[in-house]
Amino acid sequence: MGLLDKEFSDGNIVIAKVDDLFNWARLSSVWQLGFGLACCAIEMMATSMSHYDFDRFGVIPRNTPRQADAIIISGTVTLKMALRIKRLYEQMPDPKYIISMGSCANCGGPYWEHGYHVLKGIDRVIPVDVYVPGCPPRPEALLEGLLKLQEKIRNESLRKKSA
Amino acid sequence: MKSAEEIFDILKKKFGDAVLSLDKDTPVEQIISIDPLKINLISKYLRENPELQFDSLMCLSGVDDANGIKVKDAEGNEIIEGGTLSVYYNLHSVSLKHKITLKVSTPRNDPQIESLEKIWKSANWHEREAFDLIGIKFLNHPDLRRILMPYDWDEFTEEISRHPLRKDYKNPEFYQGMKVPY
Amino acid sequence: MYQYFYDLTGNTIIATLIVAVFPLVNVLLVALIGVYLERKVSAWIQDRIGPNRTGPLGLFQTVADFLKMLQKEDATSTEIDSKLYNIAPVLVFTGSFAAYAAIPFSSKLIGSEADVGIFYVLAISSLVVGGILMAGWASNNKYSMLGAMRSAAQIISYEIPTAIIVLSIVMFTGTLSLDKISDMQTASFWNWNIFGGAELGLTKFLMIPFMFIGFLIIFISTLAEVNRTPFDIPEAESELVAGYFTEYCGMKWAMFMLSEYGNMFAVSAIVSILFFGGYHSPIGYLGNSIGVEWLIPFEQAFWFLAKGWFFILVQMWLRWTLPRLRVDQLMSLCWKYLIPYAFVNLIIIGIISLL
Amino acid sequence: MALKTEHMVLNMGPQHPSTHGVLRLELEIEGELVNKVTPHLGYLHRCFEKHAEAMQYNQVVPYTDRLDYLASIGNNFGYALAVEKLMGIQVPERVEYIRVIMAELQRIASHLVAIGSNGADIGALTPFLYLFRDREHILSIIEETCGARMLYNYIWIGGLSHDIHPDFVRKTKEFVNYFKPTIVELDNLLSFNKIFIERTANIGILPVDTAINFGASGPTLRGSGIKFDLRRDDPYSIYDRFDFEIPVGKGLMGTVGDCWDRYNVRIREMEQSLRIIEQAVDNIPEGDVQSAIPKRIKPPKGTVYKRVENPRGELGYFIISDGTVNPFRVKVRAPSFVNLEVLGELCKGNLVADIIAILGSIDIVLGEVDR
Amino acid sequence: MNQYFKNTWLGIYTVLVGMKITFKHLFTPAVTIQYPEVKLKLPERERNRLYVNMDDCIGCDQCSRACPVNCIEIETVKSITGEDLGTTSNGKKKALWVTKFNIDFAKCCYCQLCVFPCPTDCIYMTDVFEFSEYDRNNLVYKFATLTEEEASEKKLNFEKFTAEKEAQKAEAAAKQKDEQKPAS
Repeated sequence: MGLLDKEFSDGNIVIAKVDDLFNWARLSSVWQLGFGLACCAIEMMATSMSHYDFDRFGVIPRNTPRQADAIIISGTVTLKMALRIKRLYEQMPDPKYIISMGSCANCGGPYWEHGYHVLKGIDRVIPVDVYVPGCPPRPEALLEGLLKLQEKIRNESLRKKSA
Repeated sequence: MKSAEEIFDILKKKFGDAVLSLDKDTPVEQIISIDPLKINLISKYLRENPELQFDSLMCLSGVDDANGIKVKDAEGNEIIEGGTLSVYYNLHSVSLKHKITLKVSTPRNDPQIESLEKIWKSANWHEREAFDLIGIKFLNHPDLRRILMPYDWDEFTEEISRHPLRKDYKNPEFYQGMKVPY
Repeated sequence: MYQYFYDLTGNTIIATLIVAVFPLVNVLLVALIGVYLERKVSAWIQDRIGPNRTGPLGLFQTVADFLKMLQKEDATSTEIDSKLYNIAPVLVFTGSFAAYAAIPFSSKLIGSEADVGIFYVLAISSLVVGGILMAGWASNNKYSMLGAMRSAAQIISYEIPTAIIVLSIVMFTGTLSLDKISDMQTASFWNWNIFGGAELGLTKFLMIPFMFIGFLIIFISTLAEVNRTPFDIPEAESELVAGYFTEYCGMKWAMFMLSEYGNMFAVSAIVSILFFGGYHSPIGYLGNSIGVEWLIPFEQAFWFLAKGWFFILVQMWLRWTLPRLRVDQLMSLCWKYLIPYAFVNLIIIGIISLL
Repeated sequence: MALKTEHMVLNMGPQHPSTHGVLRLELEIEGELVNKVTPHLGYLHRCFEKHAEAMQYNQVVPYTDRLDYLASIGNNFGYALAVEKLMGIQVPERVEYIRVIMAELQRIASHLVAIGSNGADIGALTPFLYLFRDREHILSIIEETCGARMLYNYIWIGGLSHDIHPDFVRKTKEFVNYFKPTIVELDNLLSFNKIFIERTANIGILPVDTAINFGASGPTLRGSGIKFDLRRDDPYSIYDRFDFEIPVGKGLMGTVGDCWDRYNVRIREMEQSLRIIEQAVDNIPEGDVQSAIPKRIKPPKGTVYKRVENPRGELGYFIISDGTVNPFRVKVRAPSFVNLEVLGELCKGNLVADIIAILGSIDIVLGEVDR
Repeated sequence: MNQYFKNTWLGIYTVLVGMKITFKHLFTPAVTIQYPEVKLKLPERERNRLYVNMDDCIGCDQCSRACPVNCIEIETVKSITGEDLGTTSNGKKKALWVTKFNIDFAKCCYCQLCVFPCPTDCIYMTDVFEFSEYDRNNLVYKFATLTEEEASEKKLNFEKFTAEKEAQKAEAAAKQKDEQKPAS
């Protein structure tokens, strides 16, 4: 975590306040890795477009994993792609978050039964914070997933890092 | 515009035994069966003959006919032995606007078909796909690699899970440490 | 300004600090407000709303971004050239920040009243190229490398038309000092260089179209120097992922952004000094009319900032309108169009000012 | 004497902002000059064909949605036509009309994304957002009728899943009126912008004979100046009743078959789609949209190849039936898959930035390329 | 040379045209729907989360068979004579205890194919789409109204019942045999 690499053993008022401030900063500027996989990517794009406007939440797409805070796994992850996603995830600096968007990323979705080349859920490769159901999820559903993620970040603490 | 019968007659006259039969039984499409090792000559003729001018290969589909005998192998998997694999070619002429379907069948245990890459460039990836998913070898293809499945699929899987669109395909348990079945 | 604060405080250290801090604060503010405005302007142009959930109207969005970047891990690849990698953002920032030393914010607020002001600014801003090349090389990433090479070629080429136009202004005004150039355009907007300068007469009217062309050329070429669309090819998002700062994260990346916005303001300031009267008000001063002498420097600072921000807004407006050029077209625009036009313009301005 | 230089290999993708998904391009570059492009596919291979073999005929329809997810209706349409041809089903007039209107609406929606992302690749982000805004109108019209935004499962074998919503006709007409001026605005903002023209004209020229030999179809083929549209040349459904033109590339800004021509063909096609919609929307006959849906879908033994003009080109379904309720083999001739093959030919000797422009002008959807 | 000036002019002119358009858009009101505060009214045919009205479900398994994804799991136990399960709202008599009715929304593809075959219209799609979860297991929705104890009880009951019936049958068969024996 850059400057704040020391863990604090027990909480005090100052840390609690700093916690709140830093959590607020993190949750209000979740920059996504601009990276689409399949059908859901179009809905993800639609979410950043005028009608739903991801930017209102401070989410902007960054193309390089180094500057991103969250990956939205938007679509079917194939076995060929899974290794690349893992690498992208590893390239991201902490703290980092994953939103699994849509049935395919959640557990293989419609392809879970006969999909010989589909990874059955991205959580087999990288840890997932929020699962957004839908095939594809409406843009509002993705926004709701983001709000859920923000809720999760709000309850994080310097003392116990989740990432 | 030429019908399938006319084209069949032209081909039969020219190539004789290499053109096997005209299948009229199917409800909507008539199919001309061809010898797999002569398909490149016939295709070339089809493209260059001014009466036919099949300048475009619309579709090339590899099919596992699954017409062999089903047997159990040592591990209890049901595999198919014998029979054929087929490839269907859907040709189309942009200038003359007629269509034809060709079919070649090749034995399952040693599937070999002449490549059409030299004649229609679009055959290149279609043939790679048929090689990848069905396991048909296209002779004289310039770049016969897997196209959709990972290049290293063979290293992690057994013989039976090489070509997923074969009817006796069995999912491998793991690929590069990732569990494949649900 | 240094002298002014030295007289005021009587202490060299404090005076130096104040003089140095003011531009720094300005750069930080430009970045903070600039990023926010950029997002808002893009949103308005695109029929969106833009950030509005972080603080009132989303005003704290950039603050949150900044705080978040503080917390980010400094993740780097193992293959980097770590010395160069770490120096590069500092160098880039230094380059863009050092230019502020010679920029007059008002008649009192000026870091150094050097007689070679504009010359110094042109020279020191070239330092950025070194930083960018370092960043591209040290990252050990092909995209970074390509971006850095593009950037070096671009910045160096576009310095030529900029310099020629600056030369024509210098020729016209007869001084290299930014302060003096601004001072010549005082009293009314009619006296701005773009309207042919302060001297009335035939030359003034002959000058107007050529000054306008000069302004267009320097605006375009400075746009290219700060890598803004349509000349953002070094960081071309859809081609080179993020260009020379692909491998940078957290605060080091923030330094690049800071310098980008600092540069944006710096070139806007230069353009407004050369053509739009610098810190001088277009309509006269309130301080003069009500007789409050100390108000004038503040008014001047206000007008200066207003002009600077206006050009930043135009840059943003352009960015969200235009596609980007290709690298060879960028070069041909510079060498085949801007430089010949600038040369002809220089000669004509020279002839007119001899009249 | 020339210096010996080494080529640099640049991997573009699978995560790259402008490969339209998860395509990986291996570029062999010399400075910025590209010598060779090798596309690597399969990062989105979702095993459609295997699934189709395991499903019943009507259950395949939701999977066809997910092939070309920007033009789901077109995919449903092709599949339904193929099975109908196999079974010899004649669908009611009303169904035909609704299918055509829906397919044309979807064509516009799909072209909007194609044009927008082509512009966005070149750096113009704002038109992209405007076009997505307009696309949203189409989505809401279709959503009202069939309940989903993107993957509709709307055209079934022998009919439709729902009759149109009562507001459908009114809203479609409203959309047509709304959309015409926005095409003009798009033209002014992007198509005739000098920078955009510089970036796309004379880039990636595709000669006609190469295009045909590579099997290219759709706007990619028509951009090369040949009037070939399946709606006209191999009419299906009721397209032969409508009056529309086939826009082709004319080399207006450069050479015939360059990126700008392909881009322009798409815009002009949207205008023609509006024309078809205008003609069709007033003439929808009454009827029951589900009357022709067979109770049990069990086609006779046989093979069928049916092709339709999807926004990206010729979408063909090759279906082999063995007389059971499950298809024996479904092969999709995906237009993007075939069109993408041209890329290697087009990119030789261009700059890295041109690759992006060319790829955008071919307009691929990875779901369809990899299936 | 002419071309040169034409290019210059075109460059400047088209840029200005573009800038005019974007300038107009600066002042057009935004089309954004501010999601958590403003929610669109979704059309009535909206296809989102499925809902099963268990009062009407007769456990016929048709939805499960229609599902292309196999995300619906149904287990039923036959009722024994004497048990009254009631009728559905359209008058069908229920004959099966539905002990398990799970829909895995992580797998579901929202295609609506399960809705059409239902004889009692008890499974339908709602407009609820906001059900993101931190844990994937929470996306498996259990619609069966019977608790686990009840379910196992029903199972036991049925087993007992069948066992009794078997016994009765066996007895009857034995009796028949007995009756047949003297006759032969």
